[in-house]
Amino acid sequence: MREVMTKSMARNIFYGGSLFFIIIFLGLSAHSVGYITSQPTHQTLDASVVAGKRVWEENACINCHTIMGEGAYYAPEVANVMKRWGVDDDPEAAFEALKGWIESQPTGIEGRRQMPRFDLTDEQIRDLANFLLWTGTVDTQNWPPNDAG
Amino acid sequence: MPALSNRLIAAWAWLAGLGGLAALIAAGVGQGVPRRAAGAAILVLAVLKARVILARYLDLDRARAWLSGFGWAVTLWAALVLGLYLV
Amino acid sequence: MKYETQKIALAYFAVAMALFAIQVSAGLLAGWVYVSPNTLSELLPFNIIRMLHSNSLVVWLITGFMGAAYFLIPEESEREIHSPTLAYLQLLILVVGTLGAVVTYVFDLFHGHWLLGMEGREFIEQPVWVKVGIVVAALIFLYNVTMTVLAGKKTAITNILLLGLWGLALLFLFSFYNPGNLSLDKQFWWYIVHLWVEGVWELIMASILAYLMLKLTGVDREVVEKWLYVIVALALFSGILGTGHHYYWIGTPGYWQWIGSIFSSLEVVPFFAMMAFAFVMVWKGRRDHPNKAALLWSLGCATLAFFGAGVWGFLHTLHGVNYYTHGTQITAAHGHLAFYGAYVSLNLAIFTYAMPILLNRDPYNQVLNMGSFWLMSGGVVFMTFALTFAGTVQTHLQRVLGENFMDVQDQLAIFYWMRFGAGIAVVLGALLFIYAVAVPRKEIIEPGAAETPAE
Amino acid sequence: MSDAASGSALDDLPGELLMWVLIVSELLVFGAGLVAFMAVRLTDPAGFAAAQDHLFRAGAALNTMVLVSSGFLAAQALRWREAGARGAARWALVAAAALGVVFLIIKGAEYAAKSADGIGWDTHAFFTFYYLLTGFHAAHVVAGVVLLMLVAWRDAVANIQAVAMFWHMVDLVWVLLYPVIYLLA
Repeated sequence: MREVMTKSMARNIFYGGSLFFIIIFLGLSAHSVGYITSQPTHQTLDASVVAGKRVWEENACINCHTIMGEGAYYAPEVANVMKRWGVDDDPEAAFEALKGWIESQPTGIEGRRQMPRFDLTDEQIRDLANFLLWTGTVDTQNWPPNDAG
Repeated sequence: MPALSNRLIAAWAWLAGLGGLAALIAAGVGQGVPRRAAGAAILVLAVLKARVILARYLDLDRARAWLSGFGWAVTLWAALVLGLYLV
Repeated sequence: MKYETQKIALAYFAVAMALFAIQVSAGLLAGWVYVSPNTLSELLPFNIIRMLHSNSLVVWLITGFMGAAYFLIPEESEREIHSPTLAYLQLLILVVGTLGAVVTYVFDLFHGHWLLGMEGREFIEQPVWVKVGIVVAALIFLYNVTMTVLAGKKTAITNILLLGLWGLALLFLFSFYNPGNLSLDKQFWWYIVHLWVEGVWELIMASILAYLMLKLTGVDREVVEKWLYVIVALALFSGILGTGHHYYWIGTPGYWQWIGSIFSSLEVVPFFAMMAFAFVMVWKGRRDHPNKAALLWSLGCATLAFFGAGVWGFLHTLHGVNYYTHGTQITAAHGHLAFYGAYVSLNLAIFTYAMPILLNRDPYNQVLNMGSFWLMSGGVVFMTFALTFAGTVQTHLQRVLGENFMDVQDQLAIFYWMRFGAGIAVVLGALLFIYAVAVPRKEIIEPGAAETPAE
Repeated sequence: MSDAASGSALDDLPGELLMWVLIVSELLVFGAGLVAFMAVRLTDPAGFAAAQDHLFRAGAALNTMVLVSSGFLAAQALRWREAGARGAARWALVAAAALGVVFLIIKGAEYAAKSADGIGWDTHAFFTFYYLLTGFHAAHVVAGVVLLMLVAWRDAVANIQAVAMFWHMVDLVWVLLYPVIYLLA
């Protein structure tokens, strides 16, 4: 019987093909970085937004919430939360709304999911609000489909 | 130079001829060739070219069952594209 | 056991199984919080429980892979492991790092500290010092196994395994890169998460599965290794550009929708090939290996990986579908069956195969082990269905009709109860598994006895 | 797999089985991409037609000739190598690679002209597909040129056969892609 496949050729095709796809992937990755950094949102990324992202991370928010659909699925999406609250064009109102929300937690209502109490300074809350406002301005190809997130 | 394969030369001539014909038909769409018929003809020519490559370049004329299998797959694909083109 | 240093694997498997127990317990607790949300809400909030659940999963799977490498590399390369001391040192670093991470999460120590505090990006929440420890441990590991392989025989199985492990370690380096721009952050975060589970981990999986098939079925090495190359080629050809299915909605260019949809649709192919491979090998194989439980786990792994990673992944990978299902319980359903089928089962298969050899007690009681397979697999499959229904309802109510998130969640309670019930089965199955492989059962077996007494 | 497939239809396939796996995979990828292109076209036929008018059809027709001629040379090289004419086979492979470079130059001129007109991948859905599909194909041509040169050097029959198969696949994809993107008005 004829040998329909030799191991050395199979190996060569595997390594060669993988290299081919890795190169294409890296090229597209580089292009995507160029695209992201040329977006208007990259210009509006100020120190407060970056500090707010850090607040988001230090408190492990992503392990209950999703942001741009990624995270845990225990609590609502937050990339569009400011729009949902109707404060996406008013940073001061966004800050007030977020402060009010955070400081009223946990509700302790029986049978309701509880958000822990996070002891944040006003500055941290303002940064977090700015981060969420900024996230809401990223061009996400119209995702999520509606304000419910 | 050792001898050229006549079968390969014939395949090359077919591919060149069919490709040229498709280009001519496409160029004629503005000059009175009906658009829908041209689309159908261009896709038929594409299927024929694909079959020539499969049969001669990829040597599937030594495995007729595979040739007809690939031929059908390409034909169905072209039919799908034509369907999307004509609706 | 042909080589003395294969014994190293025992310590790794023990740590892995201990973390496995923690992982499923944390999962069960999280499942309980879903149905009874006030539980522990002040002492141990949901986000901490979930970090324990997901982090311990990742760590125990990797520890298991490393143990598997220490077990099979001596046999494949026909050499003792380069340095057993380094291997134990490496495990010590991993254990200290893991405990450090757990303590940091639970007590929220060093809040916000750049080096000691929790980092808070999903799955890579470990404090920076733990990340550094992981890298050091990985370097020790790679040095150790690479030296072993270089000195000995090189087979396709060890080549692919090493490639996978090197890729795993190198990609983890992206966890140190955290740009302020969330879109960039996510783009490279997926370099770790996606290129692990749908890239290099598949190499590790395929090579360990190939090793098991080689041992369990007695099919020619030549045949097994050719299949291995076909499978890993299909995995990387589809999986690398398949990363695009995570780049739909995070602020990356729109072309990823098409690249991601087309290539990730093909990601089902390598999983199908793995399943076909496993079954064909068993049919072709002439060897009647006494370790039936290992065979059951291997076939179960290939089958459940095909459904969990392949079919359930395909269900929501096309961007037109994903637009509505992204970030719903559909993702959770896929995640659970995919991880269980592909990587949990794989680890449990190699544990089942190796533990009797390491403990020098085969043939042994396999009924408990096989029972744990059905209990755990049944539980995870039921959980997957429950979450799939939950996700479908959620998608319709929340994404199509636009109902409020929490209102929708209240309507999903029945599915969360079902998931919790399934979780109990999984935890019991996991404990049964650990008992079955870890506790030696003294059985007097006549040499050549056709069956083990328990069968 | 040779063992698993003994006596099966797979034995009839000429050449390496894994190359055929690759050919089928690539046809699936490009086939799906082109069908998606045609489906999205339905949402905006006029826009697609207008966008298509920006394409350089004569260049693409010329490129068809270039590629099928290159494919001919690759196929001929394999025949020659099998007949023991190593020198001629090598030159045919180098010539095939050179034609691949010609293809890339014409393609590059086409992209440069688009760019000069201010057309990018995000100008219109048509151009997203145009760049994705022709760009991915061009990446294969680049790989093919490298591989052809490689086997002109390491000229074992099996090597030449595998690379010739890859090159014919690139051809095959082009004769299906070219009519759909450039000609279906």
